[in-house]
Amino acid sequence: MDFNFTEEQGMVRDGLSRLVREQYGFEQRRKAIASSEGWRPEVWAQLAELGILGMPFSEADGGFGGGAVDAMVIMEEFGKGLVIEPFLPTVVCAGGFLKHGGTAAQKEEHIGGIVAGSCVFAFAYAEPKGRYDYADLETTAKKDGAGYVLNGHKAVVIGAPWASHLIVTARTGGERRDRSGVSVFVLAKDTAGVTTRDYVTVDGRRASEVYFENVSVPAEALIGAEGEGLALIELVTDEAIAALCAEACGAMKVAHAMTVEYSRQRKQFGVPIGSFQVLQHRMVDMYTAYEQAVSLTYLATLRLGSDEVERKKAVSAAKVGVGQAARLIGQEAVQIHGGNGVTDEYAIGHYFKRLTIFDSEFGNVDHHLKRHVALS
Amino acid sequence: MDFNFTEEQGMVRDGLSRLVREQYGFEQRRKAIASSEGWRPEVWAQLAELGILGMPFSEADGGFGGGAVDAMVIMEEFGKGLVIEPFLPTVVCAGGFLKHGGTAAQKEEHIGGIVAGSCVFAFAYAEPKGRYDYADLETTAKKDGAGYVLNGHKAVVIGAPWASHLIVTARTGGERRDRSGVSVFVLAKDTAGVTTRDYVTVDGRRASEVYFENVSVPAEALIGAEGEGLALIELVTDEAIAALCAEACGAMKVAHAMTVEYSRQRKQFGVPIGSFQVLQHRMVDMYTAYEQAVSLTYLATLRLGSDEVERKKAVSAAKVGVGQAARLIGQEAVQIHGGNGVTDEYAIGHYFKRLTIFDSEFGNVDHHLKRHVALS
Amino acid sequence: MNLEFTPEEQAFREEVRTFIAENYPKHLADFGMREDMVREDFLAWHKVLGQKGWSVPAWPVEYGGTGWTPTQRYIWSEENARVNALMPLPFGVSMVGPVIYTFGNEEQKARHLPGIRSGEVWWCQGYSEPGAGSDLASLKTTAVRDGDHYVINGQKTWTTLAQHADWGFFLCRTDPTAKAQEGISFILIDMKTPGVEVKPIKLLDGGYEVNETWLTDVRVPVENLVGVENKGWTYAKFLLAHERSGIAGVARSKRGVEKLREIATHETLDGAPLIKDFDFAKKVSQLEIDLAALEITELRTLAGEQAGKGPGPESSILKIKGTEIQQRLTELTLEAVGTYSAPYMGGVSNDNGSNEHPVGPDYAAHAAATYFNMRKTSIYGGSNEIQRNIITKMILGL
Amino acid sequence: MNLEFTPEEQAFREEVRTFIAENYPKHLADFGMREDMVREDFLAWHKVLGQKGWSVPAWPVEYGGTGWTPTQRYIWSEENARVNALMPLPFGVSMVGPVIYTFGNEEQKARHLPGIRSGEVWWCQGYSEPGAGSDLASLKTTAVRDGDHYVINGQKTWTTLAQHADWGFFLCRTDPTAKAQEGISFILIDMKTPGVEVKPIKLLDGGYEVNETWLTDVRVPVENLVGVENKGWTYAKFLLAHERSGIAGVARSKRGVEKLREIATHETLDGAPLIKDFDFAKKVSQLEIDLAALEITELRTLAGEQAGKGPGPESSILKIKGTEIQQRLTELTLEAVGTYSAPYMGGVSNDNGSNEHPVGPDYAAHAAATYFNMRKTSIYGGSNEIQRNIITKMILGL
Repeated sequence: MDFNFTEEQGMVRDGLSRLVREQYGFEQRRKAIASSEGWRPEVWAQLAELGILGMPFSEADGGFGGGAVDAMVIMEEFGKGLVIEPFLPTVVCAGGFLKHGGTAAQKEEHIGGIVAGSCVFAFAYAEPKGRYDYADLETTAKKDGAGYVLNGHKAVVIGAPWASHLIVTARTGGERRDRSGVSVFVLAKDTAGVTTRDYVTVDGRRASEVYFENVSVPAEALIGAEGEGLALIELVTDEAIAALCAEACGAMKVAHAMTVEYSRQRKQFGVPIGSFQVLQHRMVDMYTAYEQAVSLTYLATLRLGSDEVERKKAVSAAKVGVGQAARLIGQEAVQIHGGNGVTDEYAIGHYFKRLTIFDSEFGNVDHHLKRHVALS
Repeated sequence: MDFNFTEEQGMVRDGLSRLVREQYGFEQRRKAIASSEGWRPEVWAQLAELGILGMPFSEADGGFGGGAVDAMVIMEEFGKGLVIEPFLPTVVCAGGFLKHGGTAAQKEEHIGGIVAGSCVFAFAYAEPKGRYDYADLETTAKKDGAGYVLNGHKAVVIGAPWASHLIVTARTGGERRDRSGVSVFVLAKDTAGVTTRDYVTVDGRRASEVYFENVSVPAEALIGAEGEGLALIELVTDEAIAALCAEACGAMKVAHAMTVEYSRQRKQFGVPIGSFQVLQHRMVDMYTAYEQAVSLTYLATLRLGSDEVERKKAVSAAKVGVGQAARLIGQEAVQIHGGNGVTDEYAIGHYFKRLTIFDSEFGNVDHHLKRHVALS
Repeated sequence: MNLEFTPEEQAFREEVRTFIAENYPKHLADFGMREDMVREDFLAWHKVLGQKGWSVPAWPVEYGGTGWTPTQRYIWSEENARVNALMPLPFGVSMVGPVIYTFGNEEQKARHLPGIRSGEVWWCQGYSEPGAGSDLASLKTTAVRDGDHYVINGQKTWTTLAQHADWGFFLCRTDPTAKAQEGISFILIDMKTPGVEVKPIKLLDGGYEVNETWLTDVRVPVENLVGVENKGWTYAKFLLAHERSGIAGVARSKRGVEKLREIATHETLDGAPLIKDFDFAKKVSQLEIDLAALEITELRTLAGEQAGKGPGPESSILKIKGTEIQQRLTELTLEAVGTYSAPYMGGVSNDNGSNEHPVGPDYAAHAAATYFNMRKTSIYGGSNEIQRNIITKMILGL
Repeated sequence: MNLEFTPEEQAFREEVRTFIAENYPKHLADFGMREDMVREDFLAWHKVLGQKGWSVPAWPVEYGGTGWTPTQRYIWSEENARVNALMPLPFGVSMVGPVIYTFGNEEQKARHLPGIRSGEVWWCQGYSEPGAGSDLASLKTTAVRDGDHYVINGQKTWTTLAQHADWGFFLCRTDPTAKAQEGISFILIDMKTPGVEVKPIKLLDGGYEVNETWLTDVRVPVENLVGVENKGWTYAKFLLAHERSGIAGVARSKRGVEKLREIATHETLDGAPLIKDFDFAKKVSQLEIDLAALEITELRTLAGEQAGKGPGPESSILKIKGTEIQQRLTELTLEAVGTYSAPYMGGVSNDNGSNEHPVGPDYAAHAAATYFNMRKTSIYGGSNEIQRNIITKMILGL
């Protein structure tokens, strides 16, 4: 058993921490969100340069030989600065599909671009009626010669406005919600028949509704075996959840620290509000929830390579526990900030918003508690 | 809309309050529990004398024309003093079955005894495997000539050691857990074939396991129509729940007041512990929970005469809300009392124990939340 | 003790329901949290009620009140909530109005009450200051006597909808040497007076409903002082107690639970309506149970008032539970809409909100913004922590 | 970073498991909360471990410790919890022992450590007093020097299992003029000394596991003073930090959850096992998730210790979450047994408990008593409120 980070992980953390601190301040972030592009491609280029985008890929695939723990370290730092750039969809999700299910040719074609920062991915899996079930798909991919024709509508595809490529889930067979018949495709976003409606999200990112109208893709667009994509999706989304939990931990850590600091500065009735025992104990409960969330994130990350049941249980446990902590910490941080907590001007509200939306990504607390029960 | 008590209800409350205060002190109660009888028949006689035992019966039936609100007033006072005497099984339960389902002859035979205090009832409905489902019965009543033969085992029959009579539920037809086929019987406890194993309960009352071995009862023992007893049981147990909630409200009121008072007296770090803001706010939350519990008890009591769905929803709402309040207040009261809270010597622990067992009577929080969902 | 309404009360309910159905502005039907409200929208129903004589039900009859019993007022608010009506804002009707008719002089009554009743004049409240949130009494804004004027300087914050206001009522320090709660005066200010500057504060939901208000050498005639100089704290406390009645928001939350059930009927889980999922339905039932408890608690308080007891510290319970329920309701709504909680479709009262067709279902468009916005309820009007302090002192006696 | 055990650690686990299987007293198998324990039961496993040299794993090797790594100690406690072993009581092994070998003189070490290791001598702790619970430093028991003796007078309370104790370690005030935490000394008392009187306190579960202890003119030789006179508070604090390690009770709670699942397999709802009810299963899953989080949190703390950091204020988190989980576990067990929670079948450690066959299933017999008994865990060892105060000060820096 070992809970230490390697020297290399420590260096990644330090480098990223400096980048976020020096170049990703609250005002810089705000400006980026308000800009027409909505993100900072120059930061993305820096991440590529620092090797961050290639970290979780094996050296054989052109990466730097890191793994899930590295992704955790990276996402935690992103969470601290509320970084909006699409590391999760590009590196963790698309990268995950390519690593676990891609052919040599697919890896060859895409991983280099990801590592270099020239290829940006979005993961189009959610649908308007599907809630958190990856198999509840209306999007279809019909066999057409050697290739496929895609039709459907994907909801709230995070990072799609910035993406050059998409990973898309679609039904190639079976009935809606069947476990079999689900397939995964990779395609360029500018493929004919793909249209998007782009918008800002409440937590400052960009997303799209993505529509597929008779979109023809070649056989080479299929990742993994036709109709057997669900297990692959579950594996990759479990990895994504672990990474997302790490991001939430970073955000919670800062939200908690900001709140403690605010309570030290803000005076009411002639004393700092941090001297009121009621607020002290509530900040202790926030801290305890944060520590428990970190532990569950470690557990999920370290179990990603375990057998399926162990992996899913640990990941669901983390999504439940981190989700509950995120809610508690977000709400309490705002409450202790008082009126200032509900303004756009104070950073704390933005942490609260990110921590709120976290719950609805890849299945909320209820969904994962159900999955945990089903596996117990 | 009217939330006032009548002058008569006020008098009953005052009289009972005096009786409990003057003659039902903590030490007197403790002595009664430790005695071989385990209760105070002399108090029972006084209750009869004061008209308490006859209060909820109509004048035509030999009572004093009160109703559910009167039962609420009475039970609340009992709750304040943790009175163990079997008003609920005798007056509310047995009385309820007789009022709502009894023939003129059955009323004639039993109500007088109840009002006079000479007849004590226990209500034998629970079974070892039935959890909170009144229809999940292994006890059977087989037709035998004009009468019936009872066989079975009833669990934790509160007040049975003191009872002269029993109300018993049994299956006269249908399959286990069927809604139809459930019947209700009244019989003397000394009927041949009835045996009991008596014991103390953790909250200081007495109860029995009651065994029926080929117990013959006449046709006249049947209350209501054969096989159609479930609706009657649901009505009477809803009345019992409303009364039980009132008892819990009385106990919570005292537990809260004791805790506030303790926090005023007990000093730590040179000041009363009631000056610590954390404990203050927790006592406020206890108070708020108590007030909400009182409101739900009113609602349930005043809806006992409404149509079935309204009645059941209100009663389940009360059992849920009062159950949650009872848990919160019981646990917090003990915690704030510190070490003294977990001793037998301090009264608070005994309130905690009563409030704990309350949850398991006539269906716990989960059971009634489910019933509320089913009716919504 | 009973829960039934008298035949007279039932008839009253019918009358009210008919009146609302016939007169409530159609374009504001089923008003939720909306980002595109303008001044006229806020005042529309108020003006109709003003003409009917129903705009200030709780006021004494001599000042234009209806003379309704508390039960009638309860029925009135229930019927308005049933159609989710946009009610008159509280700043005039429930706040400054009662202060003026209780403590003001005849000139002030004559000058200000009619505009409040009719909905012609929009009021705002200048209490909080940047450094003084829960600790209201530490306010620093000063009013210095200069001939027959006060010269007022200071900064107020959280002045709700002050961007639309004609008049404001302000707490100012008139005796700088007095102890915290002494030396404060209650002064009415015409918001068009030179030196009054209002700057909207953007809230985290993206909307603008509160403001910072700067007062720089604002000259206000002394006749705008209400009551006695330096006694303003008394009036402020009086107003806070008044403000709490109705703060439970029971009728509106009941309508909110209905809407939540509708949403959960449209949303699906495993191909079935979400409301059929026991796990979700249970949370809705729990909310309904808490709300039922709160409703009876409010009615019990009302009965106490009807019996002549004034609104006491019990109303702090209504504030705490009422806002907890409102927040829980928006939280469950957010949960119900799932993935479509993420798109940003403008704030709750947002002057630059998008008018595009929402991404996702209509009911999802403002679920997140409403959830964010409602976090304020446990902070404003005396934070829930302050309410607990009040109960500690006034009810527990600690 | 990984969760795997090394081959050496796995081999160690095998060794430990085999040893326990072969040597753990059969009559104490799967020890739960039982009312009929006698002194010899409590000491049985301790004595076996003493002979093996495993009774005080955490002690320095020179005093009889095993030299195990924290991971080995974790494996050791896991394996014991797996069979629900009745572990050596902490008063000697984890409390007074470390104080003696750290602060005591050679005579004290020679005299007392062997008895603690072997399990021959039973120790109790005399800290709390009736007026001083969380405020330990306000204690009033005095030790007055008289020649080569201290004369001790006072009253201690919550002295756990003192009715069986041979020796006790007591905090006494040796300088009545000093400030609260000064002037306190750490003194060892032979419980058979004249003037020591122990009276069991009945707890609300009906059992007797704590006592009131009166000290009346108890004459104790000065060589029983540990360390320096008036510096006892330092040793007491040292001991409290030591006490917290293992307080999370993770391994034992894991066994408890297993038992809860067994119970819920036997209990029925609507004719099916209770554990198949989603509502109940969800609560068990939530408990398991909280417990998994706590386990990793404890392991992280352990890793910190292994890296040389001493047990810090983080251990307060272990105390808070550990006891919350233990209490929740007993609450769910109570819920699972339903109706049969009501019969009283004796307290948790009760000298007059009934030996009758339980009413209802065996697992139900002590469900209520255990639930009642476990309320103590958030009160003793520094109440959870005190733990929150510690975190406020030491971690949040407020």
